[in-house]
Amino acid sequence: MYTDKVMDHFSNPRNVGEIEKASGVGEVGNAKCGDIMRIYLDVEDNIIKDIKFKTFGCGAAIATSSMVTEMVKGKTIDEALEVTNKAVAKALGGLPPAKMHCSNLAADALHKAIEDYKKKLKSDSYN
Amino acid sequence: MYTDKVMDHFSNPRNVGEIEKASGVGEVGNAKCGDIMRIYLDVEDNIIKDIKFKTFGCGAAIATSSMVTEMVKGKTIDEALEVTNKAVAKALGGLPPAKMHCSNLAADALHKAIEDYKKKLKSDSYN
Amino acid sequence: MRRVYMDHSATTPVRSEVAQLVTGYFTETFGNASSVHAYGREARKGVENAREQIASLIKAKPEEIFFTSGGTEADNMAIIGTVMANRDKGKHIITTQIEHHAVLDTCKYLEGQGFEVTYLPVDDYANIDIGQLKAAIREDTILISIMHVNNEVGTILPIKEIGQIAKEKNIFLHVDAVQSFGKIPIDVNEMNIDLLSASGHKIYAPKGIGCLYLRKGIKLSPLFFGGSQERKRRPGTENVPGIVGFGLSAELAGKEMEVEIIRLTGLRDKLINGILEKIPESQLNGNRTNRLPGHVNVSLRYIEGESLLLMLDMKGIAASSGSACTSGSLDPSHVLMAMGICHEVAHGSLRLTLGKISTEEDINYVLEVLPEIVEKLRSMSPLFNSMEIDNREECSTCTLTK
Amino acid sequence: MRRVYMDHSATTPVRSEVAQLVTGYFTETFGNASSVHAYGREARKGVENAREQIASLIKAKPEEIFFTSGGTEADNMAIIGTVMANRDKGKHIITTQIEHHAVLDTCKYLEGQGFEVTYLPVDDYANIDIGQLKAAIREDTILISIMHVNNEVGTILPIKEIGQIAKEKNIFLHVDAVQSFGKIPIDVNEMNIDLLSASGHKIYAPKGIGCLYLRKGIKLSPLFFGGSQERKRRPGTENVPGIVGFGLSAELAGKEMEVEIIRLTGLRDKLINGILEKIPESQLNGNRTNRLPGHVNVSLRYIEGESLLLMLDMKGIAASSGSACTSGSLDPSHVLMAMGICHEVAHGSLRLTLGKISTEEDINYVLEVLPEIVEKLRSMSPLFNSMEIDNREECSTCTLTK
Ligand SMILES: Cc1ncc(COP(=O)(O)O)c(C=O)c1O
Ligand SMILES: Cc1ncc(COP(=O)(O)O)c(C=O)c1O
Repeated sequence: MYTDKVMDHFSNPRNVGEIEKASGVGEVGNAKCGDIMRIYLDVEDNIIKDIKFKTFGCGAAIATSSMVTEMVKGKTIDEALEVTNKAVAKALGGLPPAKMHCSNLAADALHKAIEDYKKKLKSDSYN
Repeated sequence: MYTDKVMDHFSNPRNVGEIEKASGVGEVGNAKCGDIMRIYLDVEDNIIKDIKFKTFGCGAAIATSSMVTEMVKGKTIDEALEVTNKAVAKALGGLPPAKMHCSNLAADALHKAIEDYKKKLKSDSYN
Repeated sequence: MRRVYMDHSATTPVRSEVAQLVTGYFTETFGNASSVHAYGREARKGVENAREQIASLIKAKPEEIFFTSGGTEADNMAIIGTVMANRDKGKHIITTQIEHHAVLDTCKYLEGQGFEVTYLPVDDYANIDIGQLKAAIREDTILISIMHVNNEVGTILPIKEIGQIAKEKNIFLHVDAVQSFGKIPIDVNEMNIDLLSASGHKIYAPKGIGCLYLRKGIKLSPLFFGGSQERKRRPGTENVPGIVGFGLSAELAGKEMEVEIIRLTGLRDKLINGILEKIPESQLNGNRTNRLPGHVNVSLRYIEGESLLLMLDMKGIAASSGSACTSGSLDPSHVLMAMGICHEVAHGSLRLTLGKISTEEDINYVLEVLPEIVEKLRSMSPLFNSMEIDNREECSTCTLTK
Repeated sequence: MRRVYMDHSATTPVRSEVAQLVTGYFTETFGNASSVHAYGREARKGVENAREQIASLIKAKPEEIFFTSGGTEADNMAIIGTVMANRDKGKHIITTQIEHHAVLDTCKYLEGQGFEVTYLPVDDYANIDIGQLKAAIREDTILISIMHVNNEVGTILPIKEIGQIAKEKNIFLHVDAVQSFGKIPIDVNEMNIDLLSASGHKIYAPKGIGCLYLRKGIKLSPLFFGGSQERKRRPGTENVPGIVGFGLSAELAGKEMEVEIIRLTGLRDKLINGILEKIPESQLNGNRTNRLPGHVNVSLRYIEGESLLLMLDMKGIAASSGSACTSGSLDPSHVLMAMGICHEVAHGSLRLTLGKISTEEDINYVLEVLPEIVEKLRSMSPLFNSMEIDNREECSTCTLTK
């Protein structure tokens, strides 16, 4: 069902956790549907210095969350914005068709976190 | 499917053959339906001195033919008339339900042969 | 690695006595049971012997047993077969919200064919209310189809009471007994059951064989057409090896039932108690005592079933879940929903079903491994701790499907 | 006693490679293919591998193969499934008079549901006339269902020509390939076949497993309802052991086909020639060359099939007959009737079908035993000698069912 890469990220997920004073936080999904992904960013000089996630969901949800954090850690915000759900799935060697829609939302969560960061930044600068 | 008794009468049928100048001959069934039984009688003093059969048909048809000849050989005509298809089947230890109707006609053939004998007797006596 | 199979409600291994018998019918007694010759007659003997073995387990007559390819086909044959053949008598069917899809989807199909179906709701323990059943009966009700044991939560439904009512009202009663057959006692006469479905692979017989018990005298339209096998009720070359295997497994199940019920009930309760004790915020789904021996279903909040199964699997433990991810739909198990369990809790459900091969060591192993896994998954879950309170509220306002 | 099995068209023993594989799936790889855990995933792998093995034998795509419980179910699924799903396009079906009951009885059922069916007649060799097929096609014809090889007389029907016509006219073509699958080449694309039925137990796989090939894009209503197995086309827990066994037997059949065709054709012709030579008033039913390798059907006049089979059986020879007694009805085989063979001759028909386990010694043994048996039965027959001439005339005036 799942590729070895998925199983690796599922069983040894990278960057699990929270960031206390995060520069941005993004969440997608809802518990009713069985998937929630939350991503925490620590951004400095437009670079993702640290990234953590917390995910409630199936194997694919956890693996994509883990994968996306690895893909963008150390990257610039702009680079991170270019990462798509599809790219995450590809980096994992593919996902079962049934999982492509419902559980492949990690990039969305990341983008939401970046949005949140940008919003905060704006309000900061106006303060 | 068949009882041992049926198989015995089928594989070692008693009284197969024809009687050349038979006192009476009876036939039932037809080739289209897959069963023909013909019974030849040699009657003397109202007693069935000899009886032979020829049968085209399934195992049950052959076994019932054989059995009926055994049952009435040496018996009087009246005794023979009391033998029913059912009695023949019973003497064989029973027949599969599907065979009770289609192939259990030996007593009918016997009765027809007796009828034929009686008719001949009548016409003989009037001659 | 230790392997622990705890998914006996999904399927079972073929027991060795049965496997050996079946293999003999593969290579030696391989005839077509409809053939006249010795190969055929030997095969036929095996089939009729199996029919007796199965009939005797449920106190039916051999000629009331019709072999099918499994439980799904038997359920369809029972329901579609009776309502189509008795269409002139009425068009109303009563069933429950917690039936297997083999019953539910068949009823849905029949709704499209002009029949009307009442899906009885269930309580928190997945049990129906007899008063509601009585109230649902109409002049034109022709069939009641209610399962004996629910496959997801193990609840045993009151078939005897239901049978009494069906008999009084002169309505056919079909019982999906796929999960109870061979595991707890069934008496089709005492329980007034008119039709009953069973499946071999749930009781250590091969997959691909099942049967329908059809009370003598009840008209039934066949699902499909062909040769005159099974008295035209179910055409097609008889699956002789499957049939004899099913027969033997039924006989052995009957012999071992009393002892197995006690043994499996003990193991089950140890497992339930262990989980509820060791894992905080866990709950039992279904009833504590009115449940199939060997059947455990718990919800472990804040985590999702599929990832739980995968982690258990990595530790060699085979289990199942009512989470959406494993049901292949967006919603979690319709059974848990019907019981009023909210989505989040249903997503975190775990079914552990024991069987012949289960041992006390298996239970101990699960009780050792499961808490660690739950903790690991909860530590990843955004629902745990931080949102605990919120979520609880969200959950309690979950709209029930009832 | 020597035992000679010559009823391979009825069923075959499970070959040892397959029996071994299947047994492993009984006791080791016993998971439910829909389960998430390792047991389930291993089972799933076996199922999908088998789907590829079977697809590759007929040049189909794996996703075009749907597993069923056998040939009868596949035939019903194909015919009922397509006409119900394509009802809006028309209501006319074309088939032949010599189909298996799984097709004929299904068509009869559909006639009761408002469909119209043309049953094409056949010639003395059980072959259809392509001109008659063309003439039978109507504006509202939606399905042509014609068998590849007739099970009773072994005739190979011109499926490629039929497929050409069906394609030109945009009509679905279903082929009952239960007797040809794995025995002679099939290419669903070259032959323009849209649906095809096959059955495992005819090619050394277990009974209770078969499949339907369904060309991608064709709509099909399922015969029954339940889980989402086989993409909802055929619900019910997958018969994993049967499926993997069928897969392997298909693959092996493909590998051995070329050699087996030559070997079985040789044995067949030796048997036919021997019988016709040694037994007076015997005739071959069906075509001399356009017939399945290993398939023999002769009529031995003045005797009846069942008693012939019983006598052969006592000598250890397993065969079958188209006589009424063995068909379970009052009439002999509808196939022989459709070929214009009269009742008496049909009652004396004998089918001897060879397979993997058949040897030259088997043929010699039959040629030694059969003439004696025929003589014995003829000596009991009131049709022989005395009525010989009469009977011939009666026979020649037999009304054909055509
Ligand atoms: C209650 C119930 N009914 C019906 C079925 C269907 O049986 P099968 O999978 O043998 O078709 C199952 C099991 O899958 C079941 O648990
Ligand atoms: C031509 C043909 N079609 C269909 C079938 C039915 O197949 P099964 O008996 O596997 O259901 C058979 C064999 O019995 C057959 O020979």
